[in-house]
Amino acid sequence: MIDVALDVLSWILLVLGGACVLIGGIGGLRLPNFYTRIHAASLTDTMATILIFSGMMLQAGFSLATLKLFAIMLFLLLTGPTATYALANAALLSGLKPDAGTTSDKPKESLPE
Amino acid sequence: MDLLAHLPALQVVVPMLSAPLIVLLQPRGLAWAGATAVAVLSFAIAVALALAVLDGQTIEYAMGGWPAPYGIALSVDAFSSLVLLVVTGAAAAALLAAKPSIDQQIETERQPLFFSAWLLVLSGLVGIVVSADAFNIFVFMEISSLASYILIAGGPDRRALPAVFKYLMMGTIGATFYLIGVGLIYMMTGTLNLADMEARIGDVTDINPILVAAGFITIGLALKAAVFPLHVWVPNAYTHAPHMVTVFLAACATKVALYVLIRFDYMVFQTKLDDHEVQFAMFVMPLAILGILIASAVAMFEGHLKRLLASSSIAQIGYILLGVSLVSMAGLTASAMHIFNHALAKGGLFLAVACLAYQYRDLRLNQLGGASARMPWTCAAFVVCGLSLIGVPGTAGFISKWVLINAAFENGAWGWALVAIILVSSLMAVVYVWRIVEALYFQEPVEGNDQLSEAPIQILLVTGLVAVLNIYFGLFPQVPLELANSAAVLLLEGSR
Amino acid sequence: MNLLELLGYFNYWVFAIILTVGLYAVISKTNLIKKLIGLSIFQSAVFLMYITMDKVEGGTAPIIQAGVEDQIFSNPLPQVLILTAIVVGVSTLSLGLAMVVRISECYGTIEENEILDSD
Amino acid sequence: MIFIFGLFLLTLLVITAIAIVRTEDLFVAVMLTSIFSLLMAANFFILDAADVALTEAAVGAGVTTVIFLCALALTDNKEKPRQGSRWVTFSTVGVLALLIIYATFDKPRLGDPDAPVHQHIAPWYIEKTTEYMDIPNVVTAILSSFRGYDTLGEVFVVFAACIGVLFILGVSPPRKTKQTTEKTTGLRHHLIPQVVGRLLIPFIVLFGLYVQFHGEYGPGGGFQAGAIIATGVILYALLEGESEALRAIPRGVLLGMVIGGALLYGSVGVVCMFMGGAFLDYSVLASDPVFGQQLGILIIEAGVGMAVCGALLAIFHAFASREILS
Repeated sequence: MIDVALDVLSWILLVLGGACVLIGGIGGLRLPNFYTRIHAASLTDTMATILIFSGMMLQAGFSLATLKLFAIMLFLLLTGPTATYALANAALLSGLKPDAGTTSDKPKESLPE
Repeated sequence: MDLLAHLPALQVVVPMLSAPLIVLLQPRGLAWAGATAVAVLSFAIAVALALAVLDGQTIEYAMGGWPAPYGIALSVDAFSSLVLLVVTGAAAAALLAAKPSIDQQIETERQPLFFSAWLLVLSGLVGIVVSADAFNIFVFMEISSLASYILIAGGPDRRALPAVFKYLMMGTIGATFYLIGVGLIYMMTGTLNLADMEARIGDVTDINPILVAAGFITIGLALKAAVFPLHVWVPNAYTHAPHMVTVFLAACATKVALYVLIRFDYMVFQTKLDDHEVQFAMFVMPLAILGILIASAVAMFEGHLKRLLASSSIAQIGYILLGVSLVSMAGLTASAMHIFNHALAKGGLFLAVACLAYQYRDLRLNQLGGASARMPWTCAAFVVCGLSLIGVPGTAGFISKWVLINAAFENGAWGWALVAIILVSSLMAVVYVWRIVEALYFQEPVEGNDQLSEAPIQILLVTGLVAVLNIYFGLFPQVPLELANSAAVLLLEGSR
Repeated sequence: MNLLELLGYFNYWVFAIILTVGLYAVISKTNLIKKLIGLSIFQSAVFLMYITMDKVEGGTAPIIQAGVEDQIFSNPLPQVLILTAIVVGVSTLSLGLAMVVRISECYGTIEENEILDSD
Repeated sequence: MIFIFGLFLLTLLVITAIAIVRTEDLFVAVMLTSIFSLLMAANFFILDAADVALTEAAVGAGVTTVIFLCALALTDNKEKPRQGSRWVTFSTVGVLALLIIYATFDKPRLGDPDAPVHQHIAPWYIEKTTEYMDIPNVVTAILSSFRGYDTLGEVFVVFAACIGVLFILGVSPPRKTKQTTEKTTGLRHHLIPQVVGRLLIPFIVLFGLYVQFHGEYGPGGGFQAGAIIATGVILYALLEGESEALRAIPRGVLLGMVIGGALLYGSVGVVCMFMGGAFLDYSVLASDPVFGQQLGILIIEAGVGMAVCGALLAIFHAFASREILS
């Protein structure tokens, strides 16, 4: 009984995680400018990581694999946001102004009229 | 420990393990001395191996003690020991002479790295020759190529860099093609050992991958061996390399690739593939003939001394291939002989060029006027080696051309055409060698070049020695001829 | 030949395509760094070919586990060869890049046609 | 299921390759190459090649990218568009592709257990590894003992690359530019990457050591470990500045590691020779041949790790410490 419940729970987590990755991916494609896009990408970095790894840990049960998965998750949670931060910081330093609106940061001529 | 039994391994390991040590020899001149000692030692090993296999036997060595198809085996037979003699001899001779020329062209603090790379080229080339494992050949091919890129990049001129970059591109593509071919054969036979491959390739029912593999291996090695029309990297690479590097590489680097090509085609494919002989000959012979004629023609109109000799090298590769493509005893003997004799002739010529270059900054033919008066010994050595390149009786070059013509006669009417081609190309060789001799002996000296003197005694002695060897092996060709004969027997036995 | 069997060759086709793409970049691009990138793609394709042939259906990585009987292992030999080849590839690449850097310093450009023009 | 996933990854691989060739921005091309390597590593993993996947990820996606980026910083990162016909190239490579695809139809299909590759010598390795050296990882066994001579050659390829880069970049740039001061600072003023990086570096090195010494039992070994440790140090260089990393591990030490590693490997072979075996025959190293093999493998893996780590770092520093021409 417990097994089935755990299995169902882990699949729910995995599917949710997958959905987060998908949303992050769509966001990366559809959002208009740099800062909003990395915002979307960071969804994959954090939420999706946690969900997918929790799901996988439940699948793996109580074993060495779980420990390894946990270590990987920790690693990803540390590096992902840091990379996003470094990216945003570099963009800011190179002179890209944050703008929450819908303006694209592509050069003007490449926009469709 | 039985030293003799370990010789095949030592042949590779001695230069290889000395290479890192040479890097540590920072003080002036020490790196050169160390590298030279090692190169001479490996030449001695090659001589010992040649004496051991002179009667036609094969020395096998199992690396790591693992039996042949499972571990990597080394094997030395007459053919490989002939090539070993050429490679180690060229490396040792060039190194013995190298000091003054290298001092002139490469800064002292970079010299340890340079000589270390030199030993790596040497160990890579001998590693290819002694190996009996297809993948192991790839690894050592890469060692020798990477290290030879380093040597060529040491050229003083900035034009050396694009030249060596092109060489790197084509060399890597060639090696990768070879790797694809080996992979396909491995896929169909499940083995990497050459002898084992030969035994198992007959059982393969689906022949297409093997055919494609034969194509890939042939083209990949032809790229490495600078077979016409895949030779485009040669002229620039040889021209802009440091002069001593040109001596070394022109004498042996491309021939080692040819050696692998011959081994693969004769020992692995020839036996088992239907009509492979015909396909191989049909593919290689036109290339060989075109290579001989076109490269010789280019050499006739070339104005730069080193570039002229580089073009001539491509033509000589054509001769070697022509002998191979005849698929006969005499043809193979001629090829093996020509590998040896061309190394002598071309090595001597490039050594003489290094002597000239020590004094002349500009090696275009019209700048070399009056050299004969200033550097008589150099010019004499040049003439002797030039005669050997043409194939004048009494020199080493004559022997291999004579055997080649004999081999061609065996082929009836076809043979007459081949003989005609060989004669025409020899005449072309007369023309281009004469152009150099004319420049050296009969041309008026250019202003400012009249204060020059003879090259340093160190280079001169080695050059003279090689020139004398050209005559010696022209008069007494027994030893190389015997090796070449047993090589041909071995290769053809493999294909019966 | 049914569909699944055809798909069994898919890896080899991908190998062929990637090899071609890489070689195309090497031959047709004039930018030296792009040529090197093409070269590394070209070599990677060969790695894929070797690794493809090592797979055995239902097999696992060739690491023997104590106490487990009747395990099917994939072929370890191509893996060893490719380990070697990867390192060879990266060595060639770094040497090539060093040359590109020197060429760029000496010529002020890394476009092949401009280099040829300036000599 | 995993088969479908494999198809998906392979398709992505093709798309990435085409994108790399098409883009004119070299920076984008390099980043895509890194992604290409990661995809390749994932494919290798699906095809049961754990060791190769680890190497490709560490070397291909990690170190190669860094070296590419260093080189880009020293050159130009835009490719000039090229005019002229490409049909000759297209047709050449097209013929090549058709030739290979023609060959594929006789190849054994993916995963066929009856393929000749799996018949001849491969089962022997799997069978005999336990008997001769008693280590679980067959890949390590072949790499370091059955085909140890190849691996020795490979260490010398790395050594050649290292001295080659040092030799070629050993010439000072032709035009001297004024020393830039801010170039050496790295990311020191950025708190978050700095803290996180410092936190990670010890673990990266620890993981490298684990991969090094666990290579006989799981995926891993000298190459992977060397590459991983090298990436750890490169991360340090990115955070603290290149000169700071050079102070931590000076050039001489790096060169010493390369030479020492290569010689360590070679000398094991020579010692075997003196003790009565063939070159690289580790069985003679101890009275018990199995233990001798294990000992030999341990030492040569350490040599490989040292040499690879030192060489990759030396190459990185040779690029990174070069002055940027304006």
